[in-house]
Amino acid sequence: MINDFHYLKPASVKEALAMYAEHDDCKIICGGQSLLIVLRQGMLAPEYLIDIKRLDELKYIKFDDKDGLRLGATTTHREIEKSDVIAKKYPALVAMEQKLASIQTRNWGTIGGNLAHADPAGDPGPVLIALKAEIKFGNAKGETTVPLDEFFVDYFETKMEHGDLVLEVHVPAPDSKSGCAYQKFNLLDSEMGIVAAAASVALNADGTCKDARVVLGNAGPTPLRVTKAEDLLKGKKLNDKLFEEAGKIASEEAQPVADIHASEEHRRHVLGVLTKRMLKKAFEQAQKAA
Amino acid sequence: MSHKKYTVINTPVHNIDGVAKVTGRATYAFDVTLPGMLYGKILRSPHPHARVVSIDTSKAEQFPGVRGVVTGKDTLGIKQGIWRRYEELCDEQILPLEKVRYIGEPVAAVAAITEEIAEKALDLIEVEYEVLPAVYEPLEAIKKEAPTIHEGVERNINVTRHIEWGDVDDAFEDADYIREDWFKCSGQHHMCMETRGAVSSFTPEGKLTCWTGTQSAYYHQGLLAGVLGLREGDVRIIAPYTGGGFGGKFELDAAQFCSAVLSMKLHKPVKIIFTREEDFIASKRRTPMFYYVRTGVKKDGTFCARESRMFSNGGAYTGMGATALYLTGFFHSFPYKWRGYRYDGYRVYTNTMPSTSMRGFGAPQAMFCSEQQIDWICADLGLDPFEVRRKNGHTEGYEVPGQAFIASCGLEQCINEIENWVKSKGKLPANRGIGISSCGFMSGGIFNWFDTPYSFSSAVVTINVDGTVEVHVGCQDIGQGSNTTMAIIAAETLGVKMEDIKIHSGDTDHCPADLGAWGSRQTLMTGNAVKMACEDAKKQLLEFAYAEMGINIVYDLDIKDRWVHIVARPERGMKYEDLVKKALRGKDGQRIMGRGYYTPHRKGMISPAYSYMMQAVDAEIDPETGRIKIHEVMTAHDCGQPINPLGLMGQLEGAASMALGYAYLEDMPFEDGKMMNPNLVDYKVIRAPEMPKTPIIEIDTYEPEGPYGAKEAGEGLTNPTAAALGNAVFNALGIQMKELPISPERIRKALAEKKAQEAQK
Amino acid sequence: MEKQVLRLKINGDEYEIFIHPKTLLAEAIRDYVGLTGTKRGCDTVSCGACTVTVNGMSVKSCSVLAVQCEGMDITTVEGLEKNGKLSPIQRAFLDHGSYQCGFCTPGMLMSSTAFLDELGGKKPSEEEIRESIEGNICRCTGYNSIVRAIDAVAQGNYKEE
Amino acid sequence: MSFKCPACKKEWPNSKQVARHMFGTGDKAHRAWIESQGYSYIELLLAQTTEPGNKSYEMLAELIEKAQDTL
Repeated sequence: MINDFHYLKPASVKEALAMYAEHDDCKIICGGQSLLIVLRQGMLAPEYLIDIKRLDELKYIKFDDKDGLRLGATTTHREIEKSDVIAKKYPALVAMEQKLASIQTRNWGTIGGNLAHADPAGDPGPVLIALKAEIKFGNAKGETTVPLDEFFVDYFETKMEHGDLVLEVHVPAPDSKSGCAYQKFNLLDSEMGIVAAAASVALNADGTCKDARVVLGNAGPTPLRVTKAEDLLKGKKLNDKLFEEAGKIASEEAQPVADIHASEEHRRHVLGVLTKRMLKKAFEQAQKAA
Repeated sequence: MSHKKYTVINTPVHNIDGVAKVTGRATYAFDVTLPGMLYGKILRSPHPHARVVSIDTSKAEQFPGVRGVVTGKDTLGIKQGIWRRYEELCDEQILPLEKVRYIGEPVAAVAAITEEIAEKALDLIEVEYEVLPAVYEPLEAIKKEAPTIHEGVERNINVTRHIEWGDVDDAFEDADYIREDWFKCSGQHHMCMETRGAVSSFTPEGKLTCWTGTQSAYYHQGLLAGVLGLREGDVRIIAPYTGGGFGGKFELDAAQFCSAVLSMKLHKPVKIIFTREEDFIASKRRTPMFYYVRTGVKKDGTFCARESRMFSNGGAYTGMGATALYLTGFFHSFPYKWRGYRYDGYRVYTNTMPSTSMRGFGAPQAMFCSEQQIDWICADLGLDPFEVRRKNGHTEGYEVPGQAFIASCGLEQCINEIENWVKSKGKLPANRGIGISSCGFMSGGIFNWFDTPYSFSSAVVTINVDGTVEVHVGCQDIGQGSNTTMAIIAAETLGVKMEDIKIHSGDTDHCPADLGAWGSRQTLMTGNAVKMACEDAKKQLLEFAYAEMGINIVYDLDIKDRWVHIVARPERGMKYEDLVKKALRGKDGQRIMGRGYYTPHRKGMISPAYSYMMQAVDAEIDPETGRIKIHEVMTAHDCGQPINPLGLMGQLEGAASMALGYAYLEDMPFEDGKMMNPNLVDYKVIRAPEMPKTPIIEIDTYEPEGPYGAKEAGEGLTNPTAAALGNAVFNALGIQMKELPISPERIRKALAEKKAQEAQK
Repeated sequence: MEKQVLRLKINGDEYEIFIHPKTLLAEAIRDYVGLTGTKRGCDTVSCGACTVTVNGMSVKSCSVLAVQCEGMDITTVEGLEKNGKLSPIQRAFLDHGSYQCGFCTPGMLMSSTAFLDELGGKKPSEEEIRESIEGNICRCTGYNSIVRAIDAVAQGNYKEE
Repeated sequence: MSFKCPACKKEWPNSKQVARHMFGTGDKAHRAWIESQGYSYIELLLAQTTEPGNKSYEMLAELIEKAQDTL
């Protein structure tokens, strides 16, 4: 059962930040798709709850070819899923959203809330990191922007201090010859990944690997970048053998925790398989890309 | 104009409660609110096995908003169980006085003005436990050194069941090939969408009314009366609508008992609704089973003998588990002819939640072992699985020695249909396989361990002046559509239209006793009672028709579509409505009332009739990750004469989804007696995207014992699927799955073992 | 921890209720407004029995604070029937036997209704239909009869009456 | 000839059936008789389930045959 709290409903981001600064024992609710479960389990019992769901200032999807994509924090998953420009420029993002929980959750849940919740099994993290996204958060005093892979620090913990609010996610414009892919391993389509892997590949004109990213989901306290695997690929002509190799590294580097759904060994193994497959998929996209 | 055979049966009709359900008007116990109603919550044991030293409820009682707290001391301390005939099997005190035997067992209950206050008050109840050593697995619990869970029960063996026919050892002598295997079948939760719950109201007249979801209002009336020391007639069970049952809602549960005890103490209505977590940890589950199976066959695939030993994890109490123990043993022989068959089943107490009946009633476990082993034997001997099943399968007129008589059997047609379907699929791509499994099921059990003097089913039919019909039955519509089925049978028998029929069920004050909705009873048993009652009423009408129409006595009269007519000359007749009015006048205004009942006699040990089916599962496995994708589930099914085609289809598709869940998704892992996934995030139930197409072919047979030739449909189809998937995996990857559920990790493990073995060769 | 007056627009009617802000939309609808057609089957936003539409979007009312929905258009299963006429999807459910125990049915109907409205006449694939109800658990039907009903409406076989 | 159950005197055509009947019933009276012969009912049951064959039943059948004339 949810403990009582004072409900605050700011009319602007400015007001929201002021309120947040004013109250110590205070939480932000936006879509609340994760928060309300936590509150119900009594794991959190804030004295104040600030509702930013209706802050339309933060509800936007902007794209231009130089600057790339900018997502306001209160943009819902469903809005991202249904955006034509994102479907055109970042298909992996849409594909990920289509498999994120259920339509009901995507209708109400927001990208900012999802990232702030920092669940290592969350879907957007790995894909956005593979796409080299950065995240902007701010408080009453000012704003900070960090690369998303530095944003997550531990289970359900981010760089944000008390008073900080996620404002925007920025995804740079995609490379001309690049691709990105994400897949989670689960038993039911609509559930969180037991483990997951995202990969992005950018190619030089000569077809060699310009850049690559491998990011694992639910394979540690935060979305996990496997730089060793990335370095292995950079500069090389990519092939199945390298992907296989990268997969091996990923399963070694991963820090998955066993539970009733899968042993540590199985998680490591599947992470290797997914990494291999996603790299290949991203590579093939990059080759096709104009 | 012609005299049609059936005008209602096997025509597509809407369920009679359909509109109420699609408009949200259907009210469940979950929705019931009464004036002055209090809300109850239950305090549950955190220990798998402990002596309750003391319970201090004073703080909780003083908490603002709390109206009362009850513990075992407020009860009569009666040990209850649904096997009333056998005292030693009535072993459960809800709110126990001395010992708790599983995590989640109720120890106290609070009633308050809000649910929230009641929940807060639970924390103020101080219970002192003396923790005792606990045991969770049957093979551990039978060891000498294992703790005793029920005083005086040696080695924790709760019940044993033994079945044998023919000279088993002699039959094994004749076998050219003998195969032995061990299997481990997991538990499964009923996971009804409506969690268990009840609203109880005890009034100064000394009468108790309980609104609750149930599969058998009469059972709950009897059980509640028993534990509360009331007369059965002073307890009224009202089951408005029930949000699913699947075998989990006909034993007395803590919501019903605790709300009743609180209401009797406080003289106010009390509502208790289980949370999903409570429903998981403190209700009941499908019985986990360990099977040893030894089968002997001839070179040509003729079955000689089978002997099986089974240990089931009974959990803390008996409940319906004793029945599952017998049925799994019987259906383990099904649907084949064995010269010699022997089964020894042992139900073992453990410190886990009680296990009980669930859709299939022990048969899905039995089939998982039997049907897979048959395919492995075929592979070992290079035989054709279809041929072997045809060769040994039941046939019409066969008698299972001392157990059952098979009056109708469409097994061979089922096998032929599935064989054609599988052949039509041709060669499959790599890592994809089709597995088959045949089976059958009962149409209601004939055992009376509830020890009631009432008939198994009864019905009362009354015809109103305008021709509308009141049908009072004790059967329980839990979503399977029994009310609609009874309406169809009534309309057909009386020769009226569906809209003329009103079904009254689920209220023990107005409906005759009936054992309820379990073991696939109702179409056959209550159906027969309804048919008999309608024929009784119809006869009373037709007497007047003969007189009124002044026709030759040798003519045969009938009613169809509200037209009373001569069978041979349908155009000669009169309106049913007019006949009813005339008959009423003729009888000095006496209501035209028909009575019917059904109790099976001389029908063997199990059931009056058996359905047959064969199923094929087309599955694809990702050999790298072990993930399973089900492409299609094809079924050929013999349920005798279909009564309600739409309902039949729904039941069979529903069975397939639940059975697929059992086969590869649903599991109930325990650690130190604690269920590890008591929520719908971690307990995986199949959802729409995973659900494959499930085409079904109906095989027409006629079951002489069933109403209009009908028999079981809907429960039995939970039986073949796990085995069929196992066989699909075997055919796709050549690995043998001996443990449920068939998880990605188990598949990978089996693949690794296979590799290792091949490396040795 | 003050209670507050909340105005909710449900099925076109304005309701004024006095609640604590922690009240979930599902609780407001069932316990304060008394529309018990909306069910609840879990505490983990898993089962979808509590699905209603808010401004035409399907949401799980157990995962939304009632106060967040002030001024929005909420529709529950009771709102599908218009002056005695069942909606196309309700009639399709009847014809296809897309319900059994009926406990998940209100949520299923609301998810399907939102999905069909979003389609705006576009013909969906079977996969899209299945995904449209993946947030709703049904333990009885095995979903296929529900999929057939949604498809029948999407194909235009059922008109508004 | 027919065989009597040493505990309840029920009759069966052969001694193995009496043995099955005794295991199946397994109430105090039937257990007691088996114990009186110096065996543990439970031990015999478990033996019957843990290895193939039919050892316990055959053994009990023998005891029953021996006991017939004393009944």
